Amino acid sequence: MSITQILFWILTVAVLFSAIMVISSKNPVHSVLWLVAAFFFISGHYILLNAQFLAIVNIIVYAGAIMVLFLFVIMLMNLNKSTEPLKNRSLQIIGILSGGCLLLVLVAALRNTEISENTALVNTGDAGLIKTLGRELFTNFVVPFEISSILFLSAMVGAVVMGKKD
Amino acid sequence: MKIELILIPLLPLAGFLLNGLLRNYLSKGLAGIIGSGTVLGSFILSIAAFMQVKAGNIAIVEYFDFIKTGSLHIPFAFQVDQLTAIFLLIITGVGFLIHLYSTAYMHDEKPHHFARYFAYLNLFVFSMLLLVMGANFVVMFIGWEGVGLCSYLLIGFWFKKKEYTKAATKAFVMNRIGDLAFLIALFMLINKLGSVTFTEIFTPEALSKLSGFDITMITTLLFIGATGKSAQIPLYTWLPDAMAGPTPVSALIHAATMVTAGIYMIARSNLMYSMAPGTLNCIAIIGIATALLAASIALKQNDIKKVLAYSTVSQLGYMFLALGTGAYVAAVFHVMTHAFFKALLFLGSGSVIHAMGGEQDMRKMGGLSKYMKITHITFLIGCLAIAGIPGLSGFFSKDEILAGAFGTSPVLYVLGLIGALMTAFYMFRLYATTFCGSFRGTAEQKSHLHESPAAITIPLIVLAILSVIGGYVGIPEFLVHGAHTLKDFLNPVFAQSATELEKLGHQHPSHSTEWALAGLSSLLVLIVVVLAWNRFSKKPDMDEAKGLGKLLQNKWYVDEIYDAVITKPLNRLSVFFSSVFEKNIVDGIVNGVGKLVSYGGRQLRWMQSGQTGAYILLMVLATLMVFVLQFFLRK
Amino acid sequence: MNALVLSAIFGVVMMFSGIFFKKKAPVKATAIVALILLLLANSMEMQGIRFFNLNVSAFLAFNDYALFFNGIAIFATLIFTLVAADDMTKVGVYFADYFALIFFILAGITITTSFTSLLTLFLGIEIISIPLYILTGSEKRSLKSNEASLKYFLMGSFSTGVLLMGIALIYGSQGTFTIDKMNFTLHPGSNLQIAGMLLLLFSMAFKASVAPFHFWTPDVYDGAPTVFTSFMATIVKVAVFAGFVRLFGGAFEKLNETWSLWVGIMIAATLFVGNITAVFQQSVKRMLAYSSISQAGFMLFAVYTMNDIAREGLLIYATAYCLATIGIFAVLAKLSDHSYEGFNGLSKHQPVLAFAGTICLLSLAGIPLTAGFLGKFYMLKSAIVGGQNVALVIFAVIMAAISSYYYFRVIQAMYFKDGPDHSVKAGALEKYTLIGICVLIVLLGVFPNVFLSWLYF
Amino acid sequence: MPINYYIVLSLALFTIGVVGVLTRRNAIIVFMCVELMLNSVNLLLVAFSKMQVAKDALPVAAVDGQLFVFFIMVVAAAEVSVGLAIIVMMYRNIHSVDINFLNRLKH
Amino acid sequence: MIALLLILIPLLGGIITFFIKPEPGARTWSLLTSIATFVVAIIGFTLCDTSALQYQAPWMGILNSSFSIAADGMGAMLCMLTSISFPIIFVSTWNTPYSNAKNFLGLMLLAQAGLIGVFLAMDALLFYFFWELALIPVYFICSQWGNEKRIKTTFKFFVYTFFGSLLMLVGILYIYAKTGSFDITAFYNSQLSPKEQMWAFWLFFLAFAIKMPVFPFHSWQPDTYEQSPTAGTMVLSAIMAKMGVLGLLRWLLPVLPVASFAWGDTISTMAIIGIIYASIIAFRQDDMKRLVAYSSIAHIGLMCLAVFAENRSAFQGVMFQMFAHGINVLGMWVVVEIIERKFGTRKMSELGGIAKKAPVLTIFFFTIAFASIALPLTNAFVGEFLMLNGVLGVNPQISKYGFVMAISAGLGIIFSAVYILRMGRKVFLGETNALTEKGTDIAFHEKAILGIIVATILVSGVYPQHLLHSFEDITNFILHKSDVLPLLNQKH
Repeated sequence: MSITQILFWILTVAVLFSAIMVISSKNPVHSVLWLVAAFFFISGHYILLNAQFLAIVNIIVYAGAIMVLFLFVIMLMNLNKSTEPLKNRSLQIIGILSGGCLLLVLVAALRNTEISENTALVNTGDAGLIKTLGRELFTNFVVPFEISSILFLSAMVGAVVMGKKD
Repeated sequence: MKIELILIPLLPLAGFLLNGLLRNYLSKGLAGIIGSGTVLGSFILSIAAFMQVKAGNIAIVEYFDFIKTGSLHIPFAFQVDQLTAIFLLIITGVGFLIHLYSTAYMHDEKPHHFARYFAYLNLFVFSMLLLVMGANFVVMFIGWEGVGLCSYLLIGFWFKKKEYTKAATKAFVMNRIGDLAFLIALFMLINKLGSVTFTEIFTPEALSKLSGFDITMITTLLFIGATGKSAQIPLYTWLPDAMAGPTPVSALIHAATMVTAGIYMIARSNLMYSMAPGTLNCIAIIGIATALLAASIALKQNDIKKVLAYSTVSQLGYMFLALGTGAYVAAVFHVMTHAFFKALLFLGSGSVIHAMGGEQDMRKMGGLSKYMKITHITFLIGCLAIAGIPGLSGFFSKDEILAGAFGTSPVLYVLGLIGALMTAFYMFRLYATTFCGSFRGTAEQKSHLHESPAAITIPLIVLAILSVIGGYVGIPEFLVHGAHTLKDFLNPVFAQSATELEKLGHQHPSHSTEWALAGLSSLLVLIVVVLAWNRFSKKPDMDEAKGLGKLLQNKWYVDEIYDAVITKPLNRLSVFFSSVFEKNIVDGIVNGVGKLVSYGGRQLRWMQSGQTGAYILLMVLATLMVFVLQFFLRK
Repeated sequence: MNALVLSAIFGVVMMFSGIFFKKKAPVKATAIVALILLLLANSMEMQGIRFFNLNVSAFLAFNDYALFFNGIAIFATLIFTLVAADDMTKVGVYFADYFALIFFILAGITITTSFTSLLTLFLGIEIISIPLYILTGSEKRSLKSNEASLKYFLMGSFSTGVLLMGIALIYGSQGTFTIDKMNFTLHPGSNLQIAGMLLLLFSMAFKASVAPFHFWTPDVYDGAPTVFTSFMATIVKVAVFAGFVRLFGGAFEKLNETWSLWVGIMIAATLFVGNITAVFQQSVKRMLAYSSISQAGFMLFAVYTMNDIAREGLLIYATAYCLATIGIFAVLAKLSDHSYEGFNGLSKHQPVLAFAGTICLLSLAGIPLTAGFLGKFYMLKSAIVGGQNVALVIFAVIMAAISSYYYFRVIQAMYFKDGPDHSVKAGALEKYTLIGICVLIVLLGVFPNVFLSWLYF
Repeated sequence: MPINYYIVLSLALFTIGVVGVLTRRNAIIVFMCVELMLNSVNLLLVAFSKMQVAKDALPVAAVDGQLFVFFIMVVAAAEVSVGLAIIVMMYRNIHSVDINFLNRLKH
Repeated sequence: MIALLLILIPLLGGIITFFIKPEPGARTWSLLTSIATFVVAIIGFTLCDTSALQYQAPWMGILNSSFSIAADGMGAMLCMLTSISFPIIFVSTWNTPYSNAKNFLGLMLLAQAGLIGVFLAMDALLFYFFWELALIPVYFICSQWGNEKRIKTTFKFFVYTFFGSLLMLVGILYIYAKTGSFDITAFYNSQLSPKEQMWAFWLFFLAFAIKMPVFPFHSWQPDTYEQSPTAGTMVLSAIMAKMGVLGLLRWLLPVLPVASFAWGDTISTMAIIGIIYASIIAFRQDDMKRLVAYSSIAHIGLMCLAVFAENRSAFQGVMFQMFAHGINVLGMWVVVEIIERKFGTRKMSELGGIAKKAPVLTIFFFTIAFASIALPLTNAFVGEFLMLNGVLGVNPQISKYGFVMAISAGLGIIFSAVYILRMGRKVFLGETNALTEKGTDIAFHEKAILGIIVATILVSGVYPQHLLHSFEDITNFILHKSDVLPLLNQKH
């Protein structure tokens, strides 16, 4: 059992645990924090897969920017105490059950597929290095890159239209 | 020839159009002249045609194609042979007299109604002429329905009276039932033989193409048609009600001419019937049954016209008896004589009613002989004739029928004789109560009792003479040899069927037996006449009938039975269909589908609960289902 | 490419136009001019005149079909602007920004109709969706609008997640996002690609509001400001279908026998839910939402029977559907009362509106000699000629018969019933545009050749 | 690492996200769960991209996957900005972010 | 060219009518238009040769459909019926007030264009188009100018028929998928397998059955007739009902002969039930419109029955009867319309004794009445004679029950006498009552149109041969196309 495997298992357990905590904790603030934790562990997986760039971006953008944004909003609405009354049990049960079934079905379906014997190459390979990605991004992927600028523009306009008091 | 023949029906048609369209502008006199004049014209032409036929040249003229599709070819054609010629004379001759009579009888009507009356009458003559002149069944059928229409119009002539119009409708519908059978028979002929032209189908070769079943079927259907038109069981009940029409109409249509259409039709297709012994027997039985039934009802009627109506029915029964026993000549003969004396009787009764100011109940009459001589005499002659007193026309024709019946089976003869006796009885009951004894009407009626004008009496006289001498065209074989001129005249029409009947073994009784029969019947009739005369000339039966009498007075309750068995159920069914079945089943299903849809719409709302969570849940479940089916169940 | 770049630029222009012009009229004018230019640019590209010669083939391919769809979308937007611009002013103060967003959406549409890589498909759909969330919620005071916006956003982002998972699985099995490079082979254990394909199917179905993923549609269409509802229901939906056809006709052609069954079931379900539920509605706006679902069911035939008739038919159906729906929504926007009673006696007070509405409704109901009939005709034809099962077709026409029920209820209200005048005055320009729409619908219905001959330039 | 591990892991994450969406009523939490779903996808993509490397298919394939993840993050950021704006607006009006109160529009 | 004119004149005339503001002007214009159509029809069908009666133009080429119209014997006759009916309708409703009459008249003319189109179309898609084009205006007419329950009733009628025609569209498309063309000849040569025919048959038949209507698809009809304005009712019953029959003869039997043969007895049974059922219902109707409506169901039922007898006599009879029934029922409606306008009611129980006040009207009514119960020397007699003859003479290989069917259908003749005469008795005969006391006789223009109708009835009743002859070719053609006996014989 190599170190990477051990790390993998630890990270996996941690991710799943914090994810579950996200959806189960009463206090919104807590679930935000758990989500941040989950993102960190996912970044850990990225590093394990030698995708440093994504790992960093994930931490900066997600855990850093986005989650903080969430936190702000929640604070702003001072939902920090568990204001949420329980959703009626039956629906919850159904939700959990159907989710479980979905997982079961997907796993059962995808367990042995055409790629099931393949492996993901861990802690080697330069695909995930900033150098490679950067070159790709600004050469071949420039079109979607520019397109995403439209997306941002519209998001910006939207945020203004929505947020501004009138 | 072509022109003369088409003129015979066209003249009355012209009269119809003139009177009908100009009815508001014509004076009564003019209308009357047009009405009767046209008929007189066609009477003269008919005589001409008769002469032609007598000279032996039978005319078959084709005018235009009525219907012609593929192999089916129905021309609009006339055929004038001996049989037709006879009927032509009867229709136009008697018809003319009755037109003449009507000019006086209907004189109280408003001018335009007067004109309308003559228009209808002319239209009737026209259709009747089509009926007898048609060279094929379709043209005959045109006339056949045409006369039905006219009888409808004339029965309902006084259309303000609801019950009259009801009677008219009844007559038309009952005829319709017969007509349907007639039509079906036609279709069978067309589909089996491909033609409806008499000269083409009434040949042994053609008829031999028909199977026994077919021929029986066709003849029976035609006969059903005849029962409708000629008021036989079971379709006779319309005729007594038809007396709602003006009396001359009853005389012309419901005694002399239209009702004999059935007899004409069967006589016309005699060959076919001779080939269908089964049908013949059935006709004989129906005929005699009708004769007895109607006669029995007539015994207890008090309405003068009702009595005559039922007597007509029973006389028609005799004619069918004759047809059924294969004595076609006798049937035609009786048609002729009956036309004379029954028209006479009706017109006489009309004259009486005229004098009585519309009163028809003979219990309110009596002793009229003093007031109206001519009517009285002629009426008496009529009664004697119909009763079959030897020497008058009725005797000859009826005797011939009875002889024919005896030839088939003695039972028929006996029954026929009983019928004859009943006839004698009720006729003289009628005569006695009307003319003998003392007047029982109101003083006011009594005040203007008078003999009718010439226009009424002349036809009476003429018809009286005819009903006396009319019989001598057919003096039976056993009296004078070879004096049955009618038979000889009609021979070409019936010759072929005679041979057919030989096969069936219709033998003619020997002269000696005929002597016996004739003697017997005459004797009994005389006795009955005397009985009735004495019985009713003193005091008519004023008292309320009971027991059998009541049954007879109420016509065996046949109308009521029909009403209960056919009319009422149909109406109930109609109400049920329209208010229950149509609404709830037929339309209900259609609306039900609509309701179902909107119901479904209302039910599907639960999915659209407005809950985001629920929506997503449903989506997830759908996804789940698809995956399960796709990966684990679908191979 | 022309349309894509220009629409992005015009979006920015509109943003600033809001700052330069204080009045609304010039903004509107700018928008109209911009749209016309856009249309010209697009048709120029159809003629082969390209302003930008970049090699984008890895991500975008502007073939005729795509360009034609862009043309339809832009044209429809132009018409939409002509009839609905004034109503947009009632929604909120950010008049110019709405136009900016609309232009960005157009950019997204051009991407969605001409993607060649799942990445661009994803981006395109997002560029369409995100502004739509905002437009839906643009009536900030109205709770309905807020609610609709939030619902739309939550469910939309959820479906985005599903979409991405699908893409990921496809990538796992194919190792690429480029459609041309994929080659699917059906063999046991090829579940990865099938699962991915199905997930993509579901998310596309969601965007196209196909049952059982249609639940957002009635609520969102009902809650959104009427003008934007008409925009969403027509132009966006059509674009999504274009992408749908492109995806399943192109990439997933080989998996045909796998998905055609599910698509068939979806068609049936969509038609059923859409029509049956629409029958019950009391508000015309909501009825139209459901009717748009049922129309989607018909358009889905194009995906179901992947033949040329269907592709051709989708173009016609899209045009007809856009014209008619924009028209009827424009009429609806003029009314204060959106229930059936609101339409009572409209023919007396506003004959032009009533007439235009009638033509549009007839077209939606698929009455012959209108464009709508032609569309339905093509869809059914494609199904029958393609030899797909006739039972589905018969079911479809039965549903079409039912649809005539709720469309004609509006006509009845307008013509056969009397009522007070709920309507606000419609401007001359709008009226003329409405008449123009009617003329187009009828022309398209009577002489389709004129239109279709463009297809084979 | 066998690819299946990653598949199962990200599917598990994905499902957890779905369950969260299904069970929570707080709009923000629901939205966070969506983010979780997106991240599971990211993880899967990265894993696949490395699998492509292992299969030493054309190296660009691997890069594609990771760039895709990058774009997903971009979009996610945009979505978040808009989404939170909407939620805030909602909160302004009804002082709640409970999605069960979103039931004016139904049937 | 003539054929094209027949469609274009009413079409354009109708569109123009919408823009004629003053009511008298609109009325005159529409009347002139319809008369012009009539004149063109007369000229076309008497003087011109067949080449003038057909027209073909590329249209919708992209759908392999073309604008091809032609007038064969049947089409010509129905066009004549249509073009003679509309002037009569316009004149008879001349004094009937309509709120903004111009739309009413315009829609009427559009309907006429559609109807003529249906009768002439020789291309399946075109046929379908006109089929709907005829329906829509009539729907608008009926539900805008009808009686109080009009909207619901006519809407049911619309959805019902629309449903039927959509099914027909599927059928058309299905055959198109086999042949690749909508041309009628292509349809005739489409060799569908018996199995396909068996169900494709119903796609077409339902459309036609609902339109005619045949039991049990008739439930829309009495209500619609009752609720529509009489002008609309005239169009519906005098002409539109014939669309269904024409459909059977031109688009069903020759196209799907095997199925038509196989389903023959089923349909015949339905038709016979319809005849008797409708007649019995008609017995107790109090509303004249409903009575005529049910009688019309019975008549149409007979036609449907005869169509499936599939022999010459029956076909000829059906075609003749289409004309006859059109004219007669039109006359009936004119009378009903006049009475309703005079006395403000259609209830027989409230009327009576009109004969005294309006003898001319009475005479006309009774002539028409006797025509509609098929009295000889009226047009209907010829039709029913030939039809029943055909039914009884049906080839035993096609149906064994010819005799029974003929008799049970013949009951309809008896029943019709019962209810029609009942109507005549209750409305016209008897004593006048308070309502009918102030009745007057009809005006000149009404006399004129009724005169025309009666004249047509009698002329075509006394000399039907001319009309019958004009059906020869088409009859032979249909017989030839729908003949399945060779198939059967080779099978056995």
